[in-house]
Amino acid sequence: MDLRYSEADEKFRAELGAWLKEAVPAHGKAPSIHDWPGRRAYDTGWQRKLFDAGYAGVNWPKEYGGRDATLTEQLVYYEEIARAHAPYVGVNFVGMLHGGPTVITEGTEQQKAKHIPRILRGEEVWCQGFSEPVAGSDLAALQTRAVRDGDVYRVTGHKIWTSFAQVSDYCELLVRTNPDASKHKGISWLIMPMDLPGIDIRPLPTIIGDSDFSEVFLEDVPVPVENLVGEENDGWRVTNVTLRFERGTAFASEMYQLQESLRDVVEIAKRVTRHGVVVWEDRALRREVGHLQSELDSLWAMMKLSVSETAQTGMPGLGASAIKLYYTELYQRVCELALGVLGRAGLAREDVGGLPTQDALRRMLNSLSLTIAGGTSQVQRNIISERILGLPREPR
Amino acid sequence: MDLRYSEADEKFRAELGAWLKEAVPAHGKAPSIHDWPGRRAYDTGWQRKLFDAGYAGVNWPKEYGGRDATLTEQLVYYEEIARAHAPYVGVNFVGMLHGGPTVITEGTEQQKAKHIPRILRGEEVWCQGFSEPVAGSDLAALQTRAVRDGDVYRVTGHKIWTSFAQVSDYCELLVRTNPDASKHKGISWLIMPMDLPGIDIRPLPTIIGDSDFSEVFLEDVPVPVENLVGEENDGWRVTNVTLRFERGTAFASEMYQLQESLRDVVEIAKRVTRHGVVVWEDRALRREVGHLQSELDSLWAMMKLSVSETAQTGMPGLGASAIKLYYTELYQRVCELALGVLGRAGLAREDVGGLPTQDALRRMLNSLSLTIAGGTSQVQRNIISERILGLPREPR
Amino acid sequence: MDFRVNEDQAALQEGIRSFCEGRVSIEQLRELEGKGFESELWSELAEMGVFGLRLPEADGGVGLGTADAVLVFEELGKALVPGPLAWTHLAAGLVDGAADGTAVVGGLDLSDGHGAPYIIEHFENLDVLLLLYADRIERVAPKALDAKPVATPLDPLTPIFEVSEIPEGEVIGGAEDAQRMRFEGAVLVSGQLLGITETTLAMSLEYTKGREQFNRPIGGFQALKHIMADCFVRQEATRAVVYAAGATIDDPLAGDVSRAVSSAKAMAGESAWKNSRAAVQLHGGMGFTWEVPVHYYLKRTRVLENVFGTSEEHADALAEGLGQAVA
Amino acid sequence: MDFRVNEDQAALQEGIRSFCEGRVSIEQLRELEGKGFESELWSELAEMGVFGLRLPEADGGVGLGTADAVLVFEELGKALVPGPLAWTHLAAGLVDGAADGTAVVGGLDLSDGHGAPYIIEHFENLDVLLLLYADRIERVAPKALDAKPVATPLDPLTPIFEVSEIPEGEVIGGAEDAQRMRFEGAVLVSGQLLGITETTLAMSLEYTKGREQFNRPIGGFQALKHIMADCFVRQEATRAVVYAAGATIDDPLAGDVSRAVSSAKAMAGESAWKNSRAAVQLHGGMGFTWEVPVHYYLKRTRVLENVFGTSEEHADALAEGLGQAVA
Repeated sequence: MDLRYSEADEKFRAELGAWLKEAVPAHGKAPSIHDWPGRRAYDTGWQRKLFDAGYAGVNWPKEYGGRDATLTEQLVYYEEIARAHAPYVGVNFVGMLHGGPTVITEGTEQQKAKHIPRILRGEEVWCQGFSEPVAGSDLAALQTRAVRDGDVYRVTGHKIWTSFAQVSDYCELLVRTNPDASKHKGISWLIMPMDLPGIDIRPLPTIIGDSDFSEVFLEDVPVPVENLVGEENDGWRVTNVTLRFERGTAFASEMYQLQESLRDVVEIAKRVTRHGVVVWEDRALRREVGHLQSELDSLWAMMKLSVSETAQTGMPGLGASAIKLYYTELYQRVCELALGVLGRAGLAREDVGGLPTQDALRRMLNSLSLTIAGGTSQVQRNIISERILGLPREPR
Repeated sequence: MDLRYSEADEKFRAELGAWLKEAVPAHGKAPSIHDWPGRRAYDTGWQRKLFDAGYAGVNWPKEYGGRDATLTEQLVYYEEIARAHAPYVGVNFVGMLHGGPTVITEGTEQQKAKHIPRILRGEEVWCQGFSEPVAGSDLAALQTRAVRDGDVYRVTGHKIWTSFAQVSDYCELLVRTNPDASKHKGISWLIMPMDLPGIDIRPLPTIIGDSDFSEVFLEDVPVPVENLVGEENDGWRVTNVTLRFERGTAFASEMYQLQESLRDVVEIAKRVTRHGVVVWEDRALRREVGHLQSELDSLWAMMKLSVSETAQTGMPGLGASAIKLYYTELYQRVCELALGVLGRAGLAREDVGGLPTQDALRRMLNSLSLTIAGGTSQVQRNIISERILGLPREPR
Repeated sequence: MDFRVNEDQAALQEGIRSFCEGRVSIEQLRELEGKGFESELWSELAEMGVFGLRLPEADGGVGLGTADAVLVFEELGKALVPGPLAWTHLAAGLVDGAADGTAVVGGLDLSDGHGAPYIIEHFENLDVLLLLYADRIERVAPKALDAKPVATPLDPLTPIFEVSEIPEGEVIGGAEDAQRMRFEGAVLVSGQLLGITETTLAMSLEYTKGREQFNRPIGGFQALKHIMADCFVRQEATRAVVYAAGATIDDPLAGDVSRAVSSAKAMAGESAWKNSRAAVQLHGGMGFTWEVPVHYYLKRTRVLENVFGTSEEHADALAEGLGQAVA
Repeated sequence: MDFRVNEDQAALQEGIRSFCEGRVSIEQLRELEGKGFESELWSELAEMGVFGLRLPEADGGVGLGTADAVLVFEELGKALVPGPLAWTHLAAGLVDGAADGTAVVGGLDLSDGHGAPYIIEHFENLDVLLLLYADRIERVAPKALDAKPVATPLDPLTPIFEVSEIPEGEVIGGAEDAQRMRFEGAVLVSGQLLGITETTLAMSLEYTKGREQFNRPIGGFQALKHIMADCFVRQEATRAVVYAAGATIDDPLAGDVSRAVSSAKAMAGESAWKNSRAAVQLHGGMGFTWEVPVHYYLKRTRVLENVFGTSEEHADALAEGLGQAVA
């Protein structure tokens, strides 16, 4: 039960920290959320810098250009990235965290050679075409059809919650290739170039007011058969490889960020006065901050335990559902606390009175999606109770 | 939307209050919870005094010796009873609140004549034989068999959660008279004299350490056929009459008591110091007390709204489930708060250091049953969501 | 005691409801984004008696009570009607033209001890601004303030302005008036929060009954059913306590006004937030879109929570009161 | 960093577990009601190394660390082993005979600022009583105290005595020792609370998988499944933070000891309470009986919550620490 990072880990931390200290300020300020070309350039530019410095794909195998870092190094990496307020993975998200890893695991040599280096260097942006209006929590109910026609699949359907579709080069796409099979058996996983004819992208504004998500309408889109990843009709298994990547260590940075958010609450509370008293003197607030600190420390310890276990098994376990559930609900509690401290200043989504309301409000609104995306909290509780605790499955 | 009690109500309050002021102290101290003859005498003696003073069965029709009070008078009655710390209904509970009302509504003239006056005067104590080990939330699954044999039903089975069985004269008993019918269709409602042969009572100690509940084993018990209430095999409907009485205004006294409990928390907090500071100065505690006060006031207002509506329809509506759910969960929160204030003194179930730990701890432990008995909180949520909100029923 | 909504009240509420349904649909609200105010709508509300409701008939008002006003504000809350509704209503009789809608009156509650930045809703549409202090009410001309517009308010239907200094105004009410205004304001806003509590549950019910996943309406999953059952309990409790506060203001012999008001505002603020939060979750991804109007309710809740005392402040006041009663 | 339980630790824990299973069954515990202490059991625990676990081998101990002790106390918590376990363990090396079980050592934490009444657990079985002040540790002979037995303690396996005055004792440790004892005590007790968190969930799972209503195991109803899923998350989070606190005491370079300890105790207290509360509810009527042992866990939780700082006190300490860090 050894909690201390090794000397090698600390050495890695020192090098990375030193590099970030220069690289982060040098990369400049993020563009407006509405400036899509700017966002792509900013995010992929940062990815390129990571690559050049040897920090791209820390968890990717060396043979694919990754760093093949140990899991503790990965943890150090995510901690330092968050601590330095380095740019978020942004438009590289799907490529680096979903599509890339899936191609590495399930793709052909040709697919790997074509995409992996470019994703890693920030030259290729991916988006995700999984969910459909009728297939959310019940993803396997997806209806987008792909019909084989010579060298292509002709794809017709309607995808939703596709992030960064506007600036993507490829889409990891789930399609139904066998409508007669049971719902999990007829799905395939395709790499769809976004410049094919028949693709119509319609942004879907969120409650934050951004357009990070889109609906994607597909009308007879000819996706080359060579872009099939895994076997035809084996897409559900391939997908689950991706989903398990998503529930692994990827939250580490956000968790560290969550601790920073709790500090922000304290900082704001120390700057706001009510009835002539500094809000931080409110013991009811402090009690809640204290409990949250205890829970954040518990979450972080859970993460370390999970990483230590994953280091042996190679794959994050089902416990990742517990981490996802706990993390997202804690995140919302921290964001709500900030709202209470801000009071009327929290009615503005830009900084007022010298208070950082913009960040606090954006974070709060964004937090509402965390218990929905990537499997709702209710779905996570089902997974935990059925697959971990062995309780009876839902009657279908 | 008139909230003020009428002059008649206030007159009733004044008279009742004056009577209670003398009658309550005169009735003396309650006996030990283990002294069953004493408890019966104490509770029925009080019932007799209520009867003699014209306050027994405030909600019962005049023709059955009740007061036939308006619903607002009933509310006043329960308020004053609680305010005066009058003896709890105790062993008269089932007779006054379940059995009696059911006999009034569904019984024969002979049954009414025989039981109603005696229940009202505290001469007859009733208990309830509904639940069985296999039939809790799913009460209709009960298996206790009653087979017609001439003038009697021969009853065999196993009842549980029967309160005050040790000192009861009669039991309102649910039995299965038609094992071939669907589970709701073969049930009958019997009045079982507790002195019949074949009845074996085994107390079932609770986590409080009392024996208010028993298991009742029935072996070929000959219950006279004339003791059938309602039609044979129509017992489920008859039962639901009782259950709806249970969810009506009966909580009013306890709700008032709950407000007193919150005051007790404040009183204890004012007497306990930690780190040299009076605990009541802890703003985190006060914030929670304030929120609870708001919720208790909401609950009380809900009760008044429900009473006003019931006054028109004559029968408490389904909304009673909402009141039951909310009341019981609030009760537990108040009790837990008291535990925190008591700290280590709360490790004693008798008064220590001059603090009223006995009451607080007893209340807390007892509160754990509230979200279970009379339909668990989960069952209440099902009722609300299916019968009030019209959401789909559970798949069976 | 008959705590039910009586026939006149039901008719009043129904009138406002059908007005709002026709006049303030979600589509019409979308067009008000960034503005949050429309003078014709304001005039129509005035004509409906929204502002002069409690003004005596002799003074050109409708002559009704606070309990009635609560029912009206409940509907305004349900329909998300924007604008400085409560302030203008409170100003009727105090500021000429408020009752008939010719003067749009806003306000700033300075009695709660919050310092700068001062945030004022709907500033650019105001003819008069009330300043509510603990011991007095002042009025000032909006042009006397150096107000900076906030480009991105949280609630797209409630534009806000930032002010760092508050000028001296004309005193138009004393300590008692100020206290009454705080109480009445808190109850009216509680009515709006009640409306949000109700409508967000109704939206959740409608959505989850219609949305199918795993070949079942998602509203049939017990976990979601129980969330909505809790929302229902909250709604019923909130309705009762908010109505009770209105009735208590009308008849102080029915209870302690200060306690009734604080219980209502504390409860309504919590309930509106929890039910609108639940609605976002129950709508799944759709709840996170701008298109589905759940977010309007969530955001409006924050606006209403932060006026005439927050839930926390009212909880503190209740604890203070209970502490004194026990002493 | 490898935060997993290593092989030696797993073996240690397994040893204690199988000892408890054979020696401290629920039936055996029932016989200890009202007494809460059995000298043979105490000797056997000493022989297992429970008290001398962290004492250097040179001094007759086992020479292990706090992380190991946490695993042992987790098992003691699961099995509801009664007696002043943590105090006697902490006294090893400080009080002769504590490590080998010949001296039963209890204690009273006076550093938390709680005044009279002073409640002392297991008083009648104590050979030595430790008084833990903020700046020192004292020892007194139990007979120097005027202790009144409490006839009905909450936990039937933890007899308590009431004391109104505390005599002066012999100083056997300074401020640093006192702080270390508080930290270590909090972590050991957190281990016990973790055990309760785990066992009550296990009991709930077993019961709800077996109990049928409406022709289905009740554990198949989504509302109950989700309650247990939350219990599971709580258990996993608690295990991690409690283990981390033990490891941090062993290696202060791995983190901030004070923060690690407070996070563990605050979390463990909340989790044990919530999971045992859930277990009562999930057991339905049976959970309210004396027969089903869930109530033992619920009651023991209160005992452990109220020693070496409550969850609230540790939360306050964490906030204080964070406030200073931000300043």
